[in-house]
Amino acid sequence: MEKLIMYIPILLLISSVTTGLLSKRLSNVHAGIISSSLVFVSLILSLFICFNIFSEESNILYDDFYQWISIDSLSIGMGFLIDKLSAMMTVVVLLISFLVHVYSIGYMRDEKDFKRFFSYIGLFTFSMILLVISNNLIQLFIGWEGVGLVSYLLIGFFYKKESAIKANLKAFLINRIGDMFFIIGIIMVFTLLDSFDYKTIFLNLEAFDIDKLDYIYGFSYLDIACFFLFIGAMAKSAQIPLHVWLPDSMEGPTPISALIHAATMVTAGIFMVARLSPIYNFADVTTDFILIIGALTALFIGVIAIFENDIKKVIAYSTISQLGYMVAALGINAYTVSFFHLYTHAFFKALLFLCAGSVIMSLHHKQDITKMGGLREKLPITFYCFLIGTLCIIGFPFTSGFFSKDLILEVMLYENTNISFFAYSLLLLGALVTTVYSLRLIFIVFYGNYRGGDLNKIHEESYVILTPLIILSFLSLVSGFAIKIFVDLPIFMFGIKDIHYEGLIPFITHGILSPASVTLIIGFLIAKYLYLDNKKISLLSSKFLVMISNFIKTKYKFDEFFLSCSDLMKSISYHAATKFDIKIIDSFVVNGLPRRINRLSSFFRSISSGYLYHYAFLIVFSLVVIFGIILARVL
Amino acid sequence: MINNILSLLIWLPIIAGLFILFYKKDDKILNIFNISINLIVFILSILLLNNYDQNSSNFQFVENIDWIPSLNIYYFLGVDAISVLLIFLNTIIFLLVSLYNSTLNLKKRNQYYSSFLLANGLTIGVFSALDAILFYIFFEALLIPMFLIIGIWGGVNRIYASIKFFVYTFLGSILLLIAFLYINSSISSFSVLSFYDTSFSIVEQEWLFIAMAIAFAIKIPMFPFHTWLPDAHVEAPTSGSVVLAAILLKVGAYGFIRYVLPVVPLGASSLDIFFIILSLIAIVYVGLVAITQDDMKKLIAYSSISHMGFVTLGFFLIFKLFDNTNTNSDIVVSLSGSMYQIISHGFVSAALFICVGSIYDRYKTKKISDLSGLLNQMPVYSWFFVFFALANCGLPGTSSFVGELLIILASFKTSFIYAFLASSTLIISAVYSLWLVKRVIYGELKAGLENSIDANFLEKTILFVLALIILILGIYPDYLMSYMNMTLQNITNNIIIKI
Amino acid sequence: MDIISILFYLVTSVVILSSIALIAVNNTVHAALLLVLIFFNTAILWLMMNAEFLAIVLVLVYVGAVLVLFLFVIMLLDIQVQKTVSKKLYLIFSVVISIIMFAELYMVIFYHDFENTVVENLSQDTSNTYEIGLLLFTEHIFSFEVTAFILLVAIIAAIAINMSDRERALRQDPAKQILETKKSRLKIIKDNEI
Amino acid sequence: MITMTHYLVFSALLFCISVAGIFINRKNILLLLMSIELMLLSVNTNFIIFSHYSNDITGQVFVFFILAVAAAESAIGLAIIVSLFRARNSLEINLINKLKG
Repeated sequence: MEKLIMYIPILLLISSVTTGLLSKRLSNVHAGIISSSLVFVSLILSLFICFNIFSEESNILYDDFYQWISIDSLSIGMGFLIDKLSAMMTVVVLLISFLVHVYSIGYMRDEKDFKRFFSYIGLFTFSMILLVISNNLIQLFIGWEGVGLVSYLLIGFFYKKESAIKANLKAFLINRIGDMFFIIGIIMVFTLLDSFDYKTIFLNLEAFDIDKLDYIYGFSYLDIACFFLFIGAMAKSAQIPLHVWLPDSMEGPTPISALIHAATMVTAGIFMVARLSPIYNFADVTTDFILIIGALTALFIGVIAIFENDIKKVIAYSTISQLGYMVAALGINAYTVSFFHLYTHAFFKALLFLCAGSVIMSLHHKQDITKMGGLREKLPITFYCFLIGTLCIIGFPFTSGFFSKDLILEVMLYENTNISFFAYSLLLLGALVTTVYSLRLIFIVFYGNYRGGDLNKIHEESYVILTPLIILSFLSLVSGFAIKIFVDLPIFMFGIKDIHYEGLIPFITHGILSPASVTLIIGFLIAKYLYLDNKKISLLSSKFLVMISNFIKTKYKFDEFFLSCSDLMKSISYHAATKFDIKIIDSFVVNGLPRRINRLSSFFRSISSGYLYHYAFLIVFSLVVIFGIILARVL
Repeated sequence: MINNILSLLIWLPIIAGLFILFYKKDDKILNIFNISINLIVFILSILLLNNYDQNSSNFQFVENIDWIPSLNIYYFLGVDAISVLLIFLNTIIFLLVSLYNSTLNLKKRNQYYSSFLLANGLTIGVFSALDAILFYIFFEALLIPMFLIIGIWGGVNRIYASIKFFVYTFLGSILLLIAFLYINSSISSFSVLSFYDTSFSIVEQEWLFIAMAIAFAIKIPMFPFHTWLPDAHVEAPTSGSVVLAAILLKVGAYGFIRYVLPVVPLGASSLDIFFIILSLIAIVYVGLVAITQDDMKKLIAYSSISHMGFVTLGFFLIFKLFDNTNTNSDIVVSLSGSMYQIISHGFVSAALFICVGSIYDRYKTKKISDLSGLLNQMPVYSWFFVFFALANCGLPGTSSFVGELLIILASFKTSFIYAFLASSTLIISAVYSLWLVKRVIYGELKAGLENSIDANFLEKTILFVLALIILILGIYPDYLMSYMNMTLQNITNNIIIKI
Repeated sequence: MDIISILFYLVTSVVILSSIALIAVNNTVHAALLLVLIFFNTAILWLMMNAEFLAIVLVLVYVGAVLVLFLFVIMLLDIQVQKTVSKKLYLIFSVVISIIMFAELYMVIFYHDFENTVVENLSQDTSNTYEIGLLLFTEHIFSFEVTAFILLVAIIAAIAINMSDRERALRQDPAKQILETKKSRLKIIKDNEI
Repeated sequence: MITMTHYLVFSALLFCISVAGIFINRKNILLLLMSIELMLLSVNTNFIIFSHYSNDITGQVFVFFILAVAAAESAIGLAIIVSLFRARNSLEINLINKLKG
């Protein structure tokens, strides 16, 4: 069993390396098939492992592949820790990765750099698996940075496009800000609990006397450590204010948006917090912070999506918003609930992206939804898949989104504190917003009349592209019924938070009767009224609302803020380089000293004039002086 | 042979270097001769690496011959693990440089090769000398070939740069010599081993520390003494830059760990706060300075200074660590981090300079603003460039991450502020490395940059070897760590005993 | 005041005055002749101190050979006598310096109080030349030989210095003379070319 | 009565005058050489004075050597002056400052 786990990353690495290094020897299709099949094999392996884990209660697989570093007491290994959490995550990652692999064979077939693409996503899957199965914080960080790297490479996949290379730099740097805090957080945890290894950390934590914790400015040491760790997660999972990279990352190829920027990589932050949940249990202040950040993100970033016209960016904003739900759930220590949403979201968001990709491909790489419309008849399969995805995201009863989102809202309500109620109301509003923008998208793109020219040229893509869509639609529809597994999911060694769950049927009935359904209906009506029937409401053109919507359209100026930060950095750098380094240190001190010496020597030079009588005079003069001195002593 | 392997390593390239001066006819024969000498030296260093017993903390392969016994000067050689690793780094870099040199068009090829061979031998001498005067002689003589390489084969402003380089480093070494002579005057020995047994008063130690630390700080270079490095790098030919960054800077760091910390630990510990601050300034401030450089070589030079800041930070944290914990395990972690950073930086900066040098060879420009979209024209080069740039910003999985991680870890144990500033390099190094990549590698190909060929087989081999080493060091660092462990334990004990 | 004193003051005043004149004149020939006068008078002083041999040597070698050499050189070189006034500053400085120097020497002389030194004319019977010769060829024979060698070196050096640049020396080169043609020596310049 | 002091003062005076001669003279290097001869003369006189009054003939032997060496010196000096004049066509001292740093 342990051996099998080792094969998963190895297979993925082989897939990445062969497609990358042998790119000249392989044809496109062969490269695609090879890497897809390697991912498929690892998927089978992971499924096997997952079933094994679930068949035996609380079975944890834990071992080191090899010792990464060992210096005295400090020892870091490269290894794996497979419990139910990571086993399921592995399956999700590999499943979506496999589907995206297959999809990409069709989607990327005309690309010159087809094999480079496959090499990247192979590397991505490898890093992600490394992150998921890791048994210590350093390996987690390595995978964490690894997925960031691949995201960087893939956003800049079309390296000739200025916007793409700007976006990838931005993505990497913002992630790096998070990583900086993340590594400090890791080190803080290490300093307190003396290990990087999860098992040892949690054992030490259990033995740790919480009363002995240091308090700094009223915050406990663990609070601060968790806060720093969470900043890392904020960058990776695109929470306010570090979310700005995710909409821009849509410059990458669409399958990547599905795999990396929707289903897997961005959920790494959620996964990390879930993984370290025993520590977060002790960080009360930080979890409140997490809750607020998540709720704010869920609502306010969702609002931006209503005004966005780029099909991919709308879905990107919805991703951020959904991540906000997950983060909010983390904020009330409901890790399993959050993870459940992560799991359902992975399927329907990947589905949405892949459908969007299919639409974009059919329209020859047009992404502006104002140029689309009425595609329902021409792209029937894509339409139905997209519809399923949308139903999931708005939480239509019996779809997967319904279960996971409702569970979050239920738990939130059940928590019953002031702050959670505040978050609950934000999330509920968020649900309304989600319904509006999701339906808006579907109404504008698939209903009405086509606004982009000749409709007849448009046709469905090949089955390589459609098959993954269908599989994902199926998964999106049914995955919600696994709710029982998640509710009972133990996160690592600690017991779970008690989640109020009475069974499937009561849950469904309760969910349908909950306020979320009301938001669903209201949202549907609004969207239908505004976007399907294209009615104008005079209220919307009132000055106040226009002002608000204009403000929302600026995306709350977060981009401008980061731009001015980078400008500040550049100008500091420029001034430091020219004013301080060159002028003061180099010119004044370093070259100034020789200049002084030069001046001194030129004075001495002027004394030695070359005239004989000057020399003679000096000789005689000094003779007289010396003689005088001797004389004065003797006499 | 194995007993005299150090002498062989030192003198073989030096003699070959002098010999090659008299032959200038056929370039091909010169190339083959040069490469084969470097290859032999490299193989010898592998033998050294293999035969070194890493479980012993003593100096090994010791050779001790009378030289000027009346002045207590001996021809005293010997290595411990850090010397062995640095010698290995040295020989492999020189081998790659000799391969790279054979692809160039050069004037006075035999003299060029001769300078490099001399530098090779002398650096090995620096790393293996156990007699302070012998060390000093190698240390100073090393300046000569470097001075010639910059001064003869350099760029437009080469005379200024080479003289600045020479005077600057020479100034520092005078202080070093004075310190050695002072120590000798009280113990009448120049042997490092007897240096370790000295016990000076704290005032004496402070003065000795200042004298020696300035010499080595200039060589590393630390923050206020760093301005010679960008100039020297900009003017030096590519191979010169590689040697400068990969080898010469390490000599300073080696000096710290061999001659400063264990000999005058009290002096060092009473003044360490200054050096910690200077290191942090080097990391943050010099990193910031690197961002807006328009000359690629200058940018990499500044990033080198910034990375070497980590090395010195790791060195000088140890006293605070010891104060906090009273155990030596944290000190070993910190020193391991520094040593790892030294070795890793040797490879990464060498690789980056080779990349930049090749761009310069093709386009005759190093200005970032003159370049754009090289990925379209020479993909192989560009991917290597991207890889090395990523390695430069400390990506996990590459060797630079390991050292930085350990040093940040150690710095956190002394102070949160240190750790915070040190870890800001994650952002700063990413900004300058990747912004460089964005402007030079990505984007549309700039007009006028067509018609250049991609890397040839030899260049690909060189870059591939470097990339492979960087990856292996990043993925499996434990080999080196355990290799160095006994030696670093020993050095740590030497330091702690005297505090 | 005895005759010796009168002679002494006469001779010394001539020497001092002419040496002052020597450093003041511009004409080199005059200077050389003044030097002759100085040497003669100093020889008289030396005679007064019973140093007959050296006095004669001074006259013979210095006046007869060295100063004649000076005169030869002066005539050979044809030096224009330029009348330029020396800067006052130099004059003042030099006078002041020499006065200070003299004062110092004077102090030394009077400090030692040489008045008490008594002359004992023990060597009246043997001649001064004999005694010098005795000493020179016994005790100082090696120095004597070295002096001879120095003189030889001086001769060779004097020749070598002036032989050094051959370019300037006028010498016949028959081969070149034969090769010269009319064209190479003569160039006809026409009116319009001027 | 003429004592040793008289002679010594005379000799000192001669020496000082010749020293002044070296500085004052800036036109002609020959006069410089003559000043040096004068200086040597005063030195020789001093030797003879002491030799006479201390009744030791060795001083005069020294004078003999000095005379010989001075002759050699003036011969070489003159030779140098001749070649100098050939090269520069002048003997002015203030034109000779090749030693200027």
